[in-house]
Amino acid sequence: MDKVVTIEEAIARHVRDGMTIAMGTGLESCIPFAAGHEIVRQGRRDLTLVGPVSDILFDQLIGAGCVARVIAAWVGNVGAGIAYSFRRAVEDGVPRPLAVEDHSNFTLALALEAAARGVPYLPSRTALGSDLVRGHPRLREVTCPFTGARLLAVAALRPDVTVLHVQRCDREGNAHLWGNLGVSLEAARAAGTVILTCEELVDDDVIRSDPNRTLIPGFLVGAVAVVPAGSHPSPTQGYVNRDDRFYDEYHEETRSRDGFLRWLDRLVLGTRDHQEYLARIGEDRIRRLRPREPRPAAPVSYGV
Amino acid sequence: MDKVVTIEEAIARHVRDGMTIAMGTGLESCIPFAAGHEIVRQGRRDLTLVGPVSDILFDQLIGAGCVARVIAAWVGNVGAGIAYSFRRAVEDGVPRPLAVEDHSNFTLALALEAAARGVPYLPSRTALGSDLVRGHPRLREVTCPFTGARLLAVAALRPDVTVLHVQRCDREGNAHLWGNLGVSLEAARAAGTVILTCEELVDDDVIRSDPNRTLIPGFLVGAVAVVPAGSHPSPTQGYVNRDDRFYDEYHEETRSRDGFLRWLDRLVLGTRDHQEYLARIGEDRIRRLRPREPRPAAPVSYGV
Amino acid sequence: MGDETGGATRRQIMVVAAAREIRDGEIVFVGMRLPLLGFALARALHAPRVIGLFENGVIRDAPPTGPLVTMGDPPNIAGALACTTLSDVMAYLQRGRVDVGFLGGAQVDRFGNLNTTWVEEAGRRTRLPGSGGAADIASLARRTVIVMPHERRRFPERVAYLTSPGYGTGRRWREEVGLIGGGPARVITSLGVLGFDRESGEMVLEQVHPGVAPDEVRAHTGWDLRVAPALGTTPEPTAEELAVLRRFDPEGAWTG
Amino acid sequence: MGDETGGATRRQIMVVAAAREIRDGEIVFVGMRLPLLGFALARALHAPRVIGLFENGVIRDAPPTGPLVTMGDPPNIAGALACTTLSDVMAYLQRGRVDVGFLGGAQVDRFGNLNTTWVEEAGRRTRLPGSGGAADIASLARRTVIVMPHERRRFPERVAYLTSPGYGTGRRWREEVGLIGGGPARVITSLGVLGFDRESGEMVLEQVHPGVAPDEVRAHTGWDLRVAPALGTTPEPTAEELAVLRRFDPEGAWTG
Repeated sequence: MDKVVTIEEAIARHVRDGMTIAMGTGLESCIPFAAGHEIVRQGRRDLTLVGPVSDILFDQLIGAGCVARVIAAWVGNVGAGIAYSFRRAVEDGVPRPLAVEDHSNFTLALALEAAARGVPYLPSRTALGSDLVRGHPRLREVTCPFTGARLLAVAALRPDVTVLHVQRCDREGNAHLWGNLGVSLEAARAAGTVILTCEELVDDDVIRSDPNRTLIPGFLVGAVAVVPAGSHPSPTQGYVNRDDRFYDEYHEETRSRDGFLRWLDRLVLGTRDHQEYLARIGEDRIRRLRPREPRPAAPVSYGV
Repeated sequence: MDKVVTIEEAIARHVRDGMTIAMGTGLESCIPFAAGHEIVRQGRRDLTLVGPVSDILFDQLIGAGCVARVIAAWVGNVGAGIAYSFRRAVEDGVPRPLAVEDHSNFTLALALEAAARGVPYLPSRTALGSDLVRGHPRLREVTCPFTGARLLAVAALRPDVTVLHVQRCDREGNAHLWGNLGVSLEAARAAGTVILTCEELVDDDVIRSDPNRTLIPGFLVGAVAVVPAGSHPSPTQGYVNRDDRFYDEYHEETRSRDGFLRWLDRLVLGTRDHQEYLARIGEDRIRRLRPREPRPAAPVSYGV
Repeated sequence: MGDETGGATRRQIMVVAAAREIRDGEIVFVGMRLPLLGFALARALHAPRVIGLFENGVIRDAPPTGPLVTMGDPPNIAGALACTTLSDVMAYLQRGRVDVGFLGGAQVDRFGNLNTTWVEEAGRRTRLPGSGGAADIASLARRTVIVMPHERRRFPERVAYLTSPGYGTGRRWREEVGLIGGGPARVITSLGVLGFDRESGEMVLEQVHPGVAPDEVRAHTGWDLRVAPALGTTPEPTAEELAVLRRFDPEGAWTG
Repeated sequence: MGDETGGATRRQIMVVAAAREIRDGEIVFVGMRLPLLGFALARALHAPRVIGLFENGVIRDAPPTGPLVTMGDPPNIAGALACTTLSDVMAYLQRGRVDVGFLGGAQVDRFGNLNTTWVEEAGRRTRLPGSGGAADIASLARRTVIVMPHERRRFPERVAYLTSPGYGTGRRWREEVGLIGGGPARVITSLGVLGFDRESGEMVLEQVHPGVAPDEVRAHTGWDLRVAPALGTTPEPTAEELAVLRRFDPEGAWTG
């Protein structure tokens, strides 16, 4: 089944008010900014955002008023430290109050993994004695039925939608990913459906030539949108490097609520789509983020 | 640290009487026959063998008297059905009694995975109500602390040594694997140490050119032995195909205990090493198992 | 098993019946031999969007081109959609993403429970291969289809050892023990096609293969087998189905 | 922080002290900035066989060649030994394979507990980034090394929120709550190097950086800080260490 649609259609069809959406699951790379901006443009509300790192994409959705809750292990600006919209929402309820379900990276990964595996929880040895555990809806101390050891049980977390930005996939959503994987695989498997944005749409044969690279099988995927540089300003290995300056500029420009609103208007609400967003960033600037030094993987044969 | 040794040294150093050894973790492919034969030649005793599929390699070690216990989900001859030495050991105690810890593929995978993750157990929803669970030392019904659901807890199983046959690795044991992975990754991570046999020893740069292909990091590995066709008669994708005839011949020749002992003498005890084993199989026959149709993976760049 | 009925062998009829159990777009846990042929047949004819999972970690949207003895054979890897771990495909199963799983066994009983662990005949215990992934598929797939030769010793009233759960002791048993998968939907044998009663969970003969009488099936079954009031006859394989089958099993190794 | 002491900046001294905590052949959970520089320095000098894990799933045996802002930057991926998932590297940590993990935070207290979640100053709560992987590293690494600027508000007697466990309320606490990792071994600050008392689990000043008096450290600490009887002075970075540092941080972005 051909799942290729525009990113606008993908968001319109699959993301509804009140849903739980996992994004930024690669941690600091492959963050699906283009998809997130489209969620802002379409005015979704009351979302729960899930990601180990709640980076500036989450900050943007929070500042735009789309978000009721964040489930994350770390929140901020991975380039410059503070995420001001997040702070304003948590500390002052601006533009609306924001609930936060705090995790460690591992407990968040385990919550997604439990859902991905179809079990209601997974046990771990992390975070025992931490204040993270106190009154936490998804963390509970348990006793091992075999050894009597104290363990931390992490309850399953099942996003309605996981959005991933990937290097390449076919029209069914069978996707080749490379680089650090964060919790992307667990998040995809845990979710009700997956939206992929990709740098390149490739023929089935490319995918089938290297099945070990297919880390997301198409049967998990509901929609595929071709969005080159869709992770900007975060990097996608082999396709676009990190735009460090962008993070610093965002930091400066969004210190005040007014500054944030101007920023949002200029780059998100005031752009029709990701192409227009990239045009505002500047073609030259994007071109300079393209890799200059190729690093080809050594050949592999599946010969029979 | 250079870990390259002969397979004889690898077994001599790392495999001792009474140990728990995981092999055949790729299921029907990449079974480390050469390493197993060397265990027979060195006369190890009282081993516990672990593998989801206890194929004819296990049958050979059982018939040779090396094994006290098998922990497996399936035992037989993947080509021809029955594993006669296994049957003789279980049913008649010949050449010695054999204990069997029965599993399903998934419970065995979970037992290894629990050990790999450093937790004493993992919960699942499989095999509830099956006779597999009755009186099983490693399976126990538990109740989910969040939902109250009935679950099957699978206790950790930590092999002393896991032996893997892989396509290529560097001198530290950083290994590139491709094809179906079975429980090889969990078994390697669970084990006290790992012995790798490889088709090809490659330069570090080959490994580092494609870090997503490095499924076994060298820090898990205690020894690397270069043993081309070390999985014969099982296949290693891209290097050697399956020797179907061998499985049928083994089936016929080992129907009787005498037949087995003749087989063992001819191909294992009567050969000094894997090269001599391959010579007895016949160079031509091995050559015909080499892939004729190359199936190259599509290029990937990690460019920066 | 090699008996001809009309133009088709019993095994061909079994494969065709297995293929018909697969609906388009479904995710199928495939086994070797007859189920693999059933997958290939369904894919070629009425289910072009079927996806097949193999327990060794292989995911395919098309059958392999070469002949296979095991699911780990190189032709099953080359051209796969994805290759991953056993745990990953089991996780898909446990997550409820697998629509149908195929199973076989040494014994199946009145409630669709399977035994592949040991049997006792004439006072001697024979050790069988064990579960493999069967207990997992039986526990976790949304439904299962069992494919077996129909012999009395293979169809006892109660299995000697319950390796892979069907409906246990009756329809409510799965829920009681905590199983989430749906249980067996069909048993396809060398003599007919059987379903399970919605109330009791008991096996019911629904179709006989062409030329087979219901009493013949009952005679080869170890309990008083119920027969559906509207007993049908398994449709003969069509020329198209047989042509595809011959393409995947040209020498009749599995269906001759 | 930019103060010079002899020829080296305080941050250079901190990085060099951090590097010295890494032994050859160890597996290190690396963070960004100063710990990453410490890893690079150790690898270049006394620990050529060190392996570094990053929580996003990257495993390296050598520092990246380009400058990094985050561990997900392309130069940290290219040339890595392995790229995998966050869960996989956390599993190595939980399996006890990680010898030492580096941590920082907004606050560290008398028993080495860290807070990166929120602080309250002048009646206003400030929300901080949270744990990230810190609670996991603090719970599961065989030992940890904490690297922090030494300021009184960052060194309270008791953290406002215990994000990442040190010794809790004392040396036996970790065992009581079920933690398996060894806990903090060192705190490297802008003023000195601190250890933990074997009996009580309390932080103890072991070394002061060149030119720093013990009373200065105590004045910047929010409790009555114990000073080791054999108080030492942090060795000055050697010319070789400084040369390597300049190679990895040529513009002094992190150590200037």
